[in-house]
Amino acid sequence: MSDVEVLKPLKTWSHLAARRRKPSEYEIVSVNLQYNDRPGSAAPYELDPNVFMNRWYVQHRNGSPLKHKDWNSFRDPDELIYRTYCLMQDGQETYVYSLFDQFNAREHDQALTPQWAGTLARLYTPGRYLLHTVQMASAYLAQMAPASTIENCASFQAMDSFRWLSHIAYRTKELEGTFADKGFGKDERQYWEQDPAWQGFRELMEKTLVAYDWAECFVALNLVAKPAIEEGMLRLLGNIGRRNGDLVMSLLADAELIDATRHRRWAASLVKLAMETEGNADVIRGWIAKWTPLADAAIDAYTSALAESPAAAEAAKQATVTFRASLGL
Amino acid sequence: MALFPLTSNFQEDFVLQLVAVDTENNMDEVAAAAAVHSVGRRVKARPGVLRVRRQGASEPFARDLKVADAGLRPMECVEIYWEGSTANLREPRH
Amino acid sequence: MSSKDISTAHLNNRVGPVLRQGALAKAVAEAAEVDNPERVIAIDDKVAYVRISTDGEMILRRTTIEEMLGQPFQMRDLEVELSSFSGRIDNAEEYIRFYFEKTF
Amino acid sequence: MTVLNRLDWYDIARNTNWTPKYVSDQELFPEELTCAFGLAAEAFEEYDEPYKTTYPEYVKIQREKDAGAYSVKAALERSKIYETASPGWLAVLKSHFGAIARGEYSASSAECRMVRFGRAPGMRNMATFGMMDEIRHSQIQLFFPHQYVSKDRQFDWAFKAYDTNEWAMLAARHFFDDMMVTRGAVGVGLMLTFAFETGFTNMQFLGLAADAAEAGDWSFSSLISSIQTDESRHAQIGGPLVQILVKNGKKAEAQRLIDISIWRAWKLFSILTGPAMDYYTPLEHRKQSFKEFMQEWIVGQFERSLLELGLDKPWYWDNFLKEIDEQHHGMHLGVWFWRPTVWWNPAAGVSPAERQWLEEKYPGWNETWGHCWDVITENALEGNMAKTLPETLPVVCNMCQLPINYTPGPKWTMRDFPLTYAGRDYHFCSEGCRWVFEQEPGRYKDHQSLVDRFLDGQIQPPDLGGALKYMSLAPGEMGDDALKFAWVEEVRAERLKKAS
Repeated sequence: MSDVEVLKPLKTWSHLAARRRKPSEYEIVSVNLQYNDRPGSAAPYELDPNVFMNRWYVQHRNGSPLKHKDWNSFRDPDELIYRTYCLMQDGQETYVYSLFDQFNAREHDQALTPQWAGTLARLYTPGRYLLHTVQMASAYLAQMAPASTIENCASFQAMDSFRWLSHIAYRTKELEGTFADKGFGKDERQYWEQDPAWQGFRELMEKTLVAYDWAECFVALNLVAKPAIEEGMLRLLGNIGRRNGDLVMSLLADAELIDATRHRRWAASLVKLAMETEGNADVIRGWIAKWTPLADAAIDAYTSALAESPAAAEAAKQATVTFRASLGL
Repeated sequence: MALFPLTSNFQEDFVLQLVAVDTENNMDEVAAAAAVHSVGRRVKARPGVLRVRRQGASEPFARDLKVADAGLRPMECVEIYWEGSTANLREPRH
Repeated sequence: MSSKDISTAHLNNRVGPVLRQGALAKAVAEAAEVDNPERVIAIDDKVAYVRISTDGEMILRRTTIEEMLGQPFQMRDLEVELSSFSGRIDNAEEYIRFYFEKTF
Repeated sequence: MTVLNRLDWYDIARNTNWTPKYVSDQELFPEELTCAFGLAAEAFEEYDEPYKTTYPEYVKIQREKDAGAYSVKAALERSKIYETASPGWLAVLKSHFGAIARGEYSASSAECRMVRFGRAPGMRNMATFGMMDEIRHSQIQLFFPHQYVSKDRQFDWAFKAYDTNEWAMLAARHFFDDMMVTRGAVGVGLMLTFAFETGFTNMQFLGLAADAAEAGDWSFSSLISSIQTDESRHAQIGGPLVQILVKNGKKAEAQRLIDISIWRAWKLFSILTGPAMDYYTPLEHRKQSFKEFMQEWIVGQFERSLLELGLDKPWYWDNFLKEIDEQHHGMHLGVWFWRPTVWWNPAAGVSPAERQWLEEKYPGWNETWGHCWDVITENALEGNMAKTLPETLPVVCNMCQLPINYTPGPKWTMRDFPLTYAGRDYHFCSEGCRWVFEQEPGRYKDHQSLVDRFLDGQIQPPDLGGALKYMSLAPGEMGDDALKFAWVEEVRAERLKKAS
């Protein structure tokens, strides 16, 4: 054994050590964390290779038409790690709750018109169902993503969706206190399941939830559905809210859109990485073409319930197009 | 002549071990091959003859029986023990 | 563990928090005495963690912990130190309750 | 303050179940991913998570927790724990981080399974926090050991271990993959959160924290006990599921999954936690024996909660209680004897004083394990080191993937638990592991253990050297006796003293 080389300690993990640059905290704790993609292993997970979940990952992750030789080279442009996520969002929540506090103290809701309150009851508070589907779909994307750096972004996105949903729940309760006759806290499910205004988003998300190929899920959710929801519902309600004296709605939408913008940053980075592989652009374009009509129809259906339609619908759809155009597809 | 893997359960040892023998080996040779991995490592050497039996059998294989003729399956667990030693009878379960 | 016999060790109805060592664990131990005057509170100090337990039910009130700590305290802050607990949990804003209840 | 109380709006945030229209319920919640045992969505409407947390509370509390844990690390950075810790304690750290850190990351994916395929919104929301918690646990448990990589190549395994076919990692993956990421949402809730996290993680994260505090490693103690505060919250996902299943006539199904998880968790912890507590931790720092910790956490606290929720003791409970006394001694001896095949340096833990402690905690130890260690000690005393090392592979269990071992000595209790299924012979370490296989052979049947792979010719050359290569272990990483046999000198000194 005397001529055998004895491995020496390295400055960082061996998988990061080949590079000259000192790895960041983000890289040390975020890169290559999955082990279900080990080269040469019989199956993703250490069980019978044919057990259902192994086949599921082989089909819906490894077998995706979107290919890349090294998904682990993906980096979150924001380099968020758990610690910084909580730090950042605690700060954001402190801001949002101070809004709630101040506006409540100023009797903000009492100044809203009953008509606007009715709009909120029909077109805002049922949104918790919609955002919950985004939470669920993001968590699916997280569990199927082919790299931990992608998985983390999708996980934080699921958490952010729950954040937005929680804001709605909070506002539902507050509004119920002021407008007892508008059905706040009672009628949301009925609106979500029956009101034509919601059926487009509902169809879009129910179908996105069963887009089980990881990359199709990503495209449908992050490039099509979320932008449609963010532009067609959140931003729109924020804008219209401002005109209706609902500063809480507009400031809240602004606060949430900070998260949405971050989601678009990582989505854009992932698209950029995917485009390194020939053929992927077509795959992505194909999915966008498949999903966009549903999203556009969702925006149309939703905005048709608002006086601002159809201009608002066009603006929202245009914003989603602008986002996708920025991806260089 | 073929390599034949067996699982060795050596008297008073704590672990089952892989022992590669040859189909032409007789049971004394199997016992000796198994002993290499237990005796003097974790089990004290004793005088006497080592016998081999199928797990759970009350009688050992004949000492000159060839592995090929013993009807053992690859990796089957055999017990190796000192003939006449006390407590070589095994409880069927732990 | 009062029982030395492992085969009967599960026959207990002990409930209560297991807290990481520190000022809060001390305050909670004191609060447990105050808030559960009719019960005998056991404190098992394992240095890294402190097991505070009693039979059947233990209630801890925010205001009592605040008093014992000598500084403002939110019930949710208990989680920072609450490494484990025995029994079931009911965490409200003004109190936290650990209790034993056989469902079926 | 004019903000609402949490409970005013909490229920609204978990009232998000709807009836799908554009896809079928079955497409949205396939049974394999949901594991609802055929129960309709309505059965889960009663789900009521007992440990309630909201988004703003979560980020605030978790921020505080991290501030605490990271500040302890920063404060202790200069305390030279690595330089001053006993070699045995370093074995605890290395085995812990290697086997745990990236497993936690996988647990995050399992929590995602519950977020997407759980049938109750409360479950999905709590699992959203669980998903986050497990990212925390993987990241913080990579960040802490990373500070040691430049001192000791074995610490590279805090990251690397999961990428290898090292045998203990193969066992860890087989266990974690079986009860976390390859199960449907309810399965995850029962097996990961209820059985594993309300039960066994307390052993590793609190029991070991107690030893760490005694050993003066406050950084580690604070880290893992902080991790367990997250576990104790999201572990509560499982309890309400148990109640729903029992109520809807699925008690046997719930019991089966939980029994599988407990048995399998026990096997892994008998090798991960048992040796750490009873052999690696320096004698003077052992807060309690492994058995005493098992009694405190698993028997006194966890078993009780099984019964409380309407389940029974697992069928193997009596065997389990016996094994608490014995199994980990064999796991330890196996790890130590095959020490080149692990990424840490196991402390033998059998100096005269330590043997006395073992005999006291485990009466009969000297007449059983002691016999094997006597032979090893003699060889070491005589400098016959080759005989303290193996020349073959142990036969490993086709379920737990751990060496098939049991109590040695005159009673000679060890045996194989074989099974022939669909023409293939399997070997198990216990009735428990064989029973797990029989519950659902399709989950396990075509998996190859390390020994199967060896016999299949996948390990070349077919010797210990080839096996080490297959396990990605090279000199500089391979384990050796933690104290470099210094403990043998204590034996020698004692003998001289007695002789004079």
